[in-house]
Amino acid sequence: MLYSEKVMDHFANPRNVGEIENADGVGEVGNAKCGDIMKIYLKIDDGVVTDAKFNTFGCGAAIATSSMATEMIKGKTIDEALQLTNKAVAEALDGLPPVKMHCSVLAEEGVRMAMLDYYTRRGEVMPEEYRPKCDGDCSECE
Amino acid sequence: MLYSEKVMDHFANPRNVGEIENADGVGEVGNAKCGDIMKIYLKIDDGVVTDAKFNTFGCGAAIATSSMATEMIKGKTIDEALQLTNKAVAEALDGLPPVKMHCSVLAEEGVRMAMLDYYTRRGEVMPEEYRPKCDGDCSECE
Amino acid sequence: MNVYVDNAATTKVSQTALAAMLPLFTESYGNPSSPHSVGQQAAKIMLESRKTIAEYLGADPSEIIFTSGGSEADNQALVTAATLGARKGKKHIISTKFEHHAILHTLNKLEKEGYEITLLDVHENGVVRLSDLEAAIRPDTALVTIMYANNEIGTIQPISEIGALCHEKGIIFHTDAVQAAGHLPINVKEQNIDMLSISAHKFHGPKGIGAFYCRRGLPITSIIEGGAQERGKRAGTENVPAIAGMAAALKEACDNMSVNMPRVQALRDKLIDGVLQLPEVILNGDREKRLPGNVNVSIKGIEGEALLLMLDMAGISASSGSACTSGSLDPSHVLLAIGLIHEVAHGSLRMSLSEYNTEEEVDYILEKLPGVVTRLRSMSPVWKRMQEEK
Amino acid sequence: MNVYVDNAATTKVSQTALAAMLPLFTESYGNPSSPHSVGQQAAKIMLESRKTIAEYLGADPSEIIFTSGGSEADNQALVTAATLGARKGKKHIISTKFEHHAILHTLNKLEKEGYEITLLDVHENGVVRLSDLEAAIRPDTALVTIMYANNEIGTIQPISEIGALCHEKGIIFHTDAVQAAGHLPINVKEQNIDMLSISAHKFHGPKGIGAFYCRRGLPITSIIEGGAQERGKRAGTENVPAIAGMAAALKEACDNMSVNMPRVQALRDKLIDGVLQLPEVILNGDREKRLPGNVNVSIKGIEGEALLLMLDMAGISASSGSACTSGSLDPSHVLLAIGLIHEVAHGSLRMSLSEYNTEEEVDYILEKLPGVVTRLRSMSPVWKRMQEEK
Ligand SMILES: Cc1ncc(COP(=O)(O)O)c(C=O)c1O
Ligand SMILES: Cc1ncc(COP(=O)(O)O)c(C=O)c1O
Repeated sequence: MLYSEKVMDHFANPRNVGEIENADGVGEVGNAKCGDIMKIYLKIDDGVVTDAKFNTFGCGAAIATSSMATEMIKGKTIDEALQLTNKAVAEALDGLPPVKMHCSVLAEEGVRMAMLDYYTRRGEVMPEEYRPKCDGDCSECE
Repeated sequence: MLYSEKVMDHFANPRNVGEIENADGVGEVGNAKCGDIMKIYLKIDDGVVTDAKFNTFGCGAAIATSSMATEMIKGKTIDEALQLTNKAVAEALDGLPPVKMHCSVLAEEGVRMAMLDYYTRRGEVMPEEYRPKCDGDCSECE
Repeated sequence: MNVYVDNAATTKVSQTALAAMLPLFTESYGNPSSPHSVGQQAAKIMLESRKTIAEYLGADPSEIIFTSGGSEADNQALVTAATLGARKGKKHIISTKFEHHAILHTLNKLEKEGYEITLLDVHENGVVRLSDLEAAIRPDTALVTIMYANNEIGTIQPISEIGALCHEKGIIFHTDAVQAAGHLPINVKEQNIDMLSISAHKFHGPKGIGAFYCRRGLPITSIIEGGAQERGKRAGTENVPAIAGMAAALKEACDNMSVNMPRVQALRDKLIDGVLQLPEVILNGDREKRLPGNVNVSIKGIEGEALLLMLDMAGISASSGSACTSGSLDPSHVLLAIGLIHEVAHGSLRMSLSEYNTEEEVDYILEKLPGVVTRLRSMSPVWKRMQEEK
Repeated sequence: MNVYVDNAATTKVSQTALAAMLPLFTESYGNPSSPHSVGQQAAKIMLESRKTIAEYLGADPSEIIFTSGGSEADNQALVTAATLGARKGKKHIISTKFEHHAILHTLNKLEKEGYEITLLDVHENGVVRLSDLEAAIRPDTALVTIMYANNEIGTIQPISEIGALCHEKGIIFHTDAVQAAGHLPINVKEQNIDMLSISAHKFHGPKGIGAFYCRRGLPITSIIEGGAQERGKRAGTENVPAIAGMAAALKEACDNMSVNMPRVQALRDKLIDGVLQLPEVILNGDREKRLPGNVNVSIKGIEGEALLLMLDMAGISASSGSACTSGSLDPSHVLLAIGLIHEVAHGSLRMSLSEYNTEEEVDYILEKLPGVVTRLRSMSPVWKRMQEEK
């Protein structure tokens, strides 16, 4: 199979699909030209991610990584959530095909982009190391 | 099948195999280098081929054409026998694969070579047009 | 229900083709080059197969070379024509922007070797215009290679007319007929085709076998050197079972074409009409000049691979020109060639029917597709934006 | 009785291989590039097959490219190595006089492109000498290609030693293992092999499929351009049924090698001993360094094709290096390479056994052969002359 069972489960039954009204942070990465756009919504209370949702245009892996990433950061502190790596997302999904690893990068960047929005709205400065490295436009990387 | 039924019949049950003691004409064409040697023996009485025999080292087609050619000239006058063409031999065998047509040439030349011997033994001159054109060494032709 | 509508990718082997193949694996398994009867049985079957294939293409058996498939046939055709051209100092080749990669990548290779390549536009409808071709022809044009029917959007090209124009100008005409063979009538003589490629697995024959038709009088360049098989033009022990399977499949497809074509076409039209009922869906490629079994639509706001996976979960096997299905960055060059923007190209869905499909299956697709589309659109930020922008 | 002893030409497909293939024609018939489950079933089988084949060659799955057979694999290996050599300014290639035509004709082509070719002698016994190889190596030698075992006379070459010598000198070593695979142990790493070609139909797998092993780190040149199959190194929809059949056949042959090899070898030795009882018969090729199933003799005074036909009438399928079986003028280049004169080469008879042959069959051959030989000799002017000259 192209994807692991875990990926297929998160694709077929994605967790946290939707938008959060009055989100505390929203981030969008990727672009339709590349075929993947991920939009992450965060609700943050007292430094804890109390809710996370997503909307994704993209392939099976893009949807599954969105689902898994939002799932993984829910209930976590901001610091913990920022430490989410694409590798961790991929591992939690029992791996991704090599050509699909960029989807996990997108998920990591999506979370960070939403966090950046959260910091910005509060007028705070996001720690340099966690700032999104790219906007998910793969054609700039590869 | 590579060969027609007729060819296979003349190969499996060749007619006129052998030598003629005190033959009136003997001719050998071809060479072992090319993989085909045909030796034709003729008994000629009153200008008529009363017997014809052959010995052949060669492929299925070489044996079948020897068999057919000797069969075709038996009972014929010298003139008739000399008019035997390779085409006629091949046709009588219901055709030969293109790569095996040279075997029928060998048979025609074999008969003529034996006739040349007959003429020579009698101190006569063989009509120019029927003289063997080659000794069957195909490497000289192709 | 399991519905296979990816027949342009590959087909199920027909029972007729399989039956032709089976005895050749374990009974008449000889090497056709062997003079003994086990070999000659195989040689005989190969000869008959060659005759059958030639007959159904309107060619002479001596003009058929067996290859390992459509790609090899395409490669050999182009290399052959290029070699012939170079001998006359002609090094210009005309093709189209939406050929199969077996053509385009071989043209790239030839370009590196000093050939000049012109790729014709296929316009919005995916059909080459004769006037474009005429304008592109130069005194040094050696070859025109234009596919008979496109593999993604199914558009059929004006092959006879292209051939006639080429012959008028003394140019070799090759057509990649991989998608056409067994589905559309072919007659190389009547259609002015000098070279043609087919691949058995596209018409219910086996994989790994194809044929290269090359008009008598055009000396063939071999791309696999070795033994004297195929008159020295294609080395390698002949794949007799597959050759017999290809002949049986081509015969079956062509003999039944007059019945199958209208039936498949009706299914196609029903499917197209049904899918176009969904909002923001467009048909890719000309509606009329189209393979009997080809449906290709862009479903805006969603991405093709996700669509395929969801359809797959519903038992439907289809295809997409989305980059995500291939792991590359750009979506199908075919969809870009007909002018689609990237995001729309990403949302393409190809359903390619064959005579094995039924109306029930089409109904099933039309029942399942809307839900899948709605579901994916409901989580798509692109779709939401499109709705907001209205 | 029907006795097939032409297994070096091609073999009967084993039941195991056939069973592996059958479901892939009509059930898991998908295109392995398709993301849907019908396609992914095929992809999975292809992956497993690749692993199996790699394992039995001592290679990594990523080092295996599927081709349409031994000839294509040989062509691709040589073109790849030549391309790599040219990049470093090395354009000298060493091979032997008795390689298969898939090698020799590709070398001819490379020679025309400016490569220099040295063909080593194989001496009377049909075995390359390391000292000859060592002497032929030059600073600009890019590639040594020497077959593992010869297809006509069955002689086995000192592959590991050749490989070691090549590696010492930084030269790529390719071996055409088409006759060896499934019959002799192969381990590319232990035997210092950089590139290797196999063909399934020589070990009871299907025709039309082979593999090209190319050591990681050696960039492969593709000879069939097109789709991204085989990591872009070999275009064309993969022949999944045949790939599965090849894997099953290779596994079966290798798993049973320790049992089959001594058994086939014993049959071979019995057959050789029996045939050598006939007057004026010589064994071609080294008696010891010999494929387990290969018998090749020259029967003086008779011509090979006639012999084959007579044996065929007795139900025995064998082979000959006679020119007459191929319609060419010269007998086998292999037999000439080991120094046979033309007339003796014309009288050669190859009987290639496999694990499917029985002792009963060998007895049958030994019962029939003498009569056939006597019959042909009795009408042979060459034989008569030989007798007279005594
Ligand atoms: C030694 C050797 N190399 C290469 C080949 C070519 O293999 P194929 O005919 O499968 O292309 C053969 C057999 O024909 C062979 O015996
Ligand atoms: C139009 C076209 N040309 C060539 C090919 C290549 O054929 P194959 O994959 O059999 O080599 C295909 C299919 O893959 C095709 O659709």
